[in-house]
Amino acid sequence: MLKEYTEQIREVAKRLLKDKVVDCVIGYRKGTVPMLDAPYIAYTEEEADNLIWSSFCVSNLAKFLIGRKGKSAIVAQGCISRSIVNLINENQVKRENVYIIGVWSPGMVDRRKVLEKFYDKEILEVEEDGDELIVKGKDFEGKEFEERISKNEVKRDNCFTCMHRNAVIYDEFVGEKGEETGGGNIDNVAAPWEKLSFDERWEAFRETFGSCIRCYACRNVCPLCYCSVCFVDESKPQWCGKTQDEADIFTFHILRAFHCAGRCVDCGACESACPMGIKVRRLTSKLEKDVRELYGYVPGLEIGAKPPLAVYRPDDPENFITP
Amino acid sequence: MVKVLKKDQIESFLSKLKENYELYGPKKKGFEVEWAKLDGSLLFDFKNSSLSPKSFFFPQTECMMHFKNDPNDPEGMIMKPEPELDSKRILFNIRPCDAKAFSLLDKVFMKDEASLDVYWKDKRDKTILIGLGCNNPSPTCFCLSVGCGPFSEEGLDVLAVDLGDRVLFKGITERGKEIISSLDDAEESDIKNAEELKKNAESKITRKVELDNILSKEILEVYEIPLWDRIHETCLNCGACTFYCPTCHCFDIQDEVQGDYGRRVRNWDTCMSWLFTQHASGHNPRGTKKDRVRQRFMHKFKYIPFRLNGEIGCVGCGRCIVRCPVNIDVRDVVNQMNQQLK
Amino acid sequence: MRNPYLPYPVRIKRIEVATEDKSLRTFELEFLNQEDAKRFNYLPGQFAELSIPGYGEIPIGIASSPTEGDTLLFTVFRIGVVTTKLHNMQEGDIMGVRGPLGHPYPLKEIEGKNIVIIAGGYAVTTLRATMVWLLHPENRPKYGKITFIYGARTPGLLLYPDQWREWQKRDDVDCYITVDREFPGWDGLVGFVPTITEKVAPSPENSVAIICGPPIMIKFTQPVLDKLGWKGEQIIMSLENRMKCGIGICGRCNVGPYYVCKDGPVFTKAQLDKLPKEY
Amino acid sequence: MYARRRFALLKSLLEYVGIESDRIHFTWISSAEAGKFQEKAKEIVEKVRKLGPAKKLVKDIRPKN
Repeated sequence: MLKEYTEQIREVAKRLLKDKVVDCVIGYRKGTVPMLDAPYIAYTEEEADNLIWSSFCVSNLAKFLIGRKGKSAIVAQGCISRSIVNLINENQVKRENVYIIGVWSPGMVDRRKVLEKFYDKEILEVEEDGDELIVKGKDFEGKEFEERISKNEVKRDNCFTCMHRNAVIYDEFVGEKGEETGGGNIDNVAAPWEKLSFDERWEAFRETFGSCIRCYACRNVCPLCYCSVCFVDESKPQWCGKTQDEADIFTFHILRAFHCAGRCVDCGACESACPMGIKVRRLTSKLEKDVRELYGYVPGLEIGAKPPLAVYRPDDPENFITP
Repeated sequence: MVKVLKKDQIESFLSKLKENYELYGPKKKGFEVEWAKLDGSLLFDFKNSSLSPKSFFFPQTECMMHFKNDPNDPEGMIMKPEPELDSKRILFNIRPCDAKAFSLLDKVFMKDEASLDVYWKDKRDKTILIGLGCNNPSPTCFCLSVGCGPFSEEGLDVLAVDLGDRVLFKGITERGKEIISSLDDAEESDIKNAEELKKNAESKITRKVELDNILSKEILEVYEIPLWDRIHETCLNCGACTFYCPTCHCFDIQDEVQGDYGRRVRNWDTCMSWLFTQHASGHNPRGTKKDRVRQRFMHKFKYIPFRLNGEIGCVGCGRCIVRCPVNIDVRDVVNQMNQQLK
Repeated sequence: MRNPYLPYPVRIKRIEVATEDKSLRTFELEFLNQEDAKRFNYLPGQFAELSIPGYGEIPIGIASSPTEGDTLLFTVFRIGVVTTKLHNMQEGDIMGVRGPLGHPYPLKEIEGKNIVIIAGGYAVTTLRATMVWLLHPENRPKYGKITFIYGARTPGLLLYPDQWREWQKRDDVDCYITVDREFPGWDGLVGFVPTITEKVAPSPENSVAIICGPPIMIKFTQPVLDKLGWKGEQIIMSLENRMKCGIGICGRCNVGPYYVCKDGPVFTKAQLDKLPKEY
Repeated sequence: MYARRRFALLKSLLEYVGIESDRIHFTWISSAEAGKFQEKAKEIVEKVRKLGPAKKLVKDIRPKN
């Protein structure tokens, strides 16, 4: 846990609740399982003591603003604040109904990468210590172990290439602003399949999404997915079959990603939520790159910005057109 | 009947069984464990499989019947049954909690003659379950609190115990005993050893859930506790918990056509989805997230026990705890339910 | 071992537009195989899954009474994918029927009692079946007074007019047919079902009521019956929920621990009072 | 929403996952250009024919044997 941040978030939350500035504070709490810190909504000062800030805050809290009545405070690092900007621009959330507690993200840890590292052991506890994680547990013979690993080794992919670690809008910022970028170059990794041959790309796509069990955690965790009826749930007409057939699964993923084009802020919540560990961002980050390169647009940075698919310029690239 | 087999003889034991059965067992894939066809060796050091083996009996997508999509054909538009499973199977090293789950599901899928799910029955009849006692339960395991245990025998044909260099096999059903009949009898010390391992394993399961109030109170009392107003708040209403759960069994039925071929398939469904209960009129009896989250816990911990003489609809495998993207921990939910009913 | 999911093939023998607005049609179905007709043993109050290959299934109450012969009658409102397809089908077309499903009204248990039937809108289907069954010469002597109260919004939306006109002529049934408001050419009762029920004031003495209708009708009829001294055990209702399997497995139609398809659809008011209102 | 940017992105996405983007065509034709419409339709049919039957994202539910 990033202790000082945690303390300050609690302090701010208590003040806001006490002064009745907001009805609730949407933040994170400690998980009941190592590395599974989870969304939490505090309504009272006592409950505010459950709020934390850690390297395992991977869910997108902006989701919980959709449809919420009254005024809420929300803990927001860069990507969450950008999601809020999106929701404001898409008329899902009113700016005056949100009190944004801005915070800096250290870059979140990919729990699966840690589990992978200790694949033959049972992890019982994970502590944070600066740039390191202290992983404790036991092996199958019951022998205990304790090991330090660098957080950098197990950071989520999207946090490596993040360009906005500090909240982009906020009513109050907690702690010092930190390093703005994750250090990685998004263009090197955004669309890894571009390097592959045509057939290899299809194989990579199949390999990546083939294990989907259609639980829709990726969709349901995503603050962009607020349609009252998702296309995949429509029955008149039914756009997409309900089976485990590859074509049904892939249609869902291609279309869902496409619906996020020009809107996705690459928060990585979809990947973190996927119980099967599917690299869901393979599609969204490609679209994000295209939107950036073709139309010079980066979503979630400016309230009032016109969404890139709702406008055009006469000089837009036209090579997709059959002449 | 208690038998024993040296681990270095497992391969030949398996190859003999292969003549009459398809053999399946857990297999490592990174830190995850999945079910796969056995290639000669057996995995003993593993946590439970990531997904439960329920798809052996209840595949996520299953064709139920088919028809000729041609109204002019005299046999057209009439549903025809699918062929039955054409093999016999053995699942090796299934965890006792999963076997217990299937024994529970037998009471759902084979309630009575009018509700006899032939698809489930066919595969259950043709599949032998050889369980592996859990010497090292996971920290998320709470089977002991829900009428199960690391060495539970319910639903198994044979219970195996990993003794280190040898494996003990306890025959439970007749067909299970037949499978192991050719093996050597276990020695007294082997049996004692297994007893010790069982006690040891049970002592390692420290997390408990309390259910007494939930079971004893009226349905509406449990239905109306204040907990439901909070617990759903952060739920995403995805289906991860239900798809990973070995006792969740809800499904949807869909028709599909392609040219003159048509079929009726069933797919796993989830009570977490608003669509699940949505009437064509637009009315939805479980229209809110609160209703749906409550349904899942009520079903497992109140409705199933109500119907099945107190038997709990959860086997304590802990899969939902580690797969829930927002860490809704069933142990906490149940304990809070019980607490609020004091 | 019979596969309970496999529908019996049937032929649409007759289709009749059932209401003026054409939103309901009545389908008479005949079994392709005589053995299936024999196996399909049902009583009023039960339902069946109408199965249209390529489109799916829809649970519909059986509107015919077994006393009417081997064909089955269903009156279907056009609303979803399957019912829309069904409305576009022709006489002679082949489809499927799966059932009978659920429990019937407890006709045996209520012998010797006065029966009050209260119906609203197109929920009257299984009550039509019940009336036909009760009025059959073999059954009629087993019951006391029979009261039939049925209302719809307009005269054109009243189902089965030929039937209830017959019943009106009989002296062993008290038949009250009503529409919500005055209509040119309508000389029958005018008023909502609860109002008419209040006027008729059926006595709870040695009686049971069977009620089917839209939630709003049930909501306002309830206090009328309460005032007259009716007890929950005397009031029998039939629920509808979304269904797929129809045999208590697929998990969506439950009201508390009971599956509407398997344990219902018939429940007493007393039973429902102890259950969540998830219907 | 404008079609042009959507099509550009969709074609790029399909190409990226290994689906022939030539199965989707986009062109400007005015309501007065009947001749162009006919010409484009022929051209596109020819292009798609050359690709052969689609094998990806195609659901085949018929029994395999």
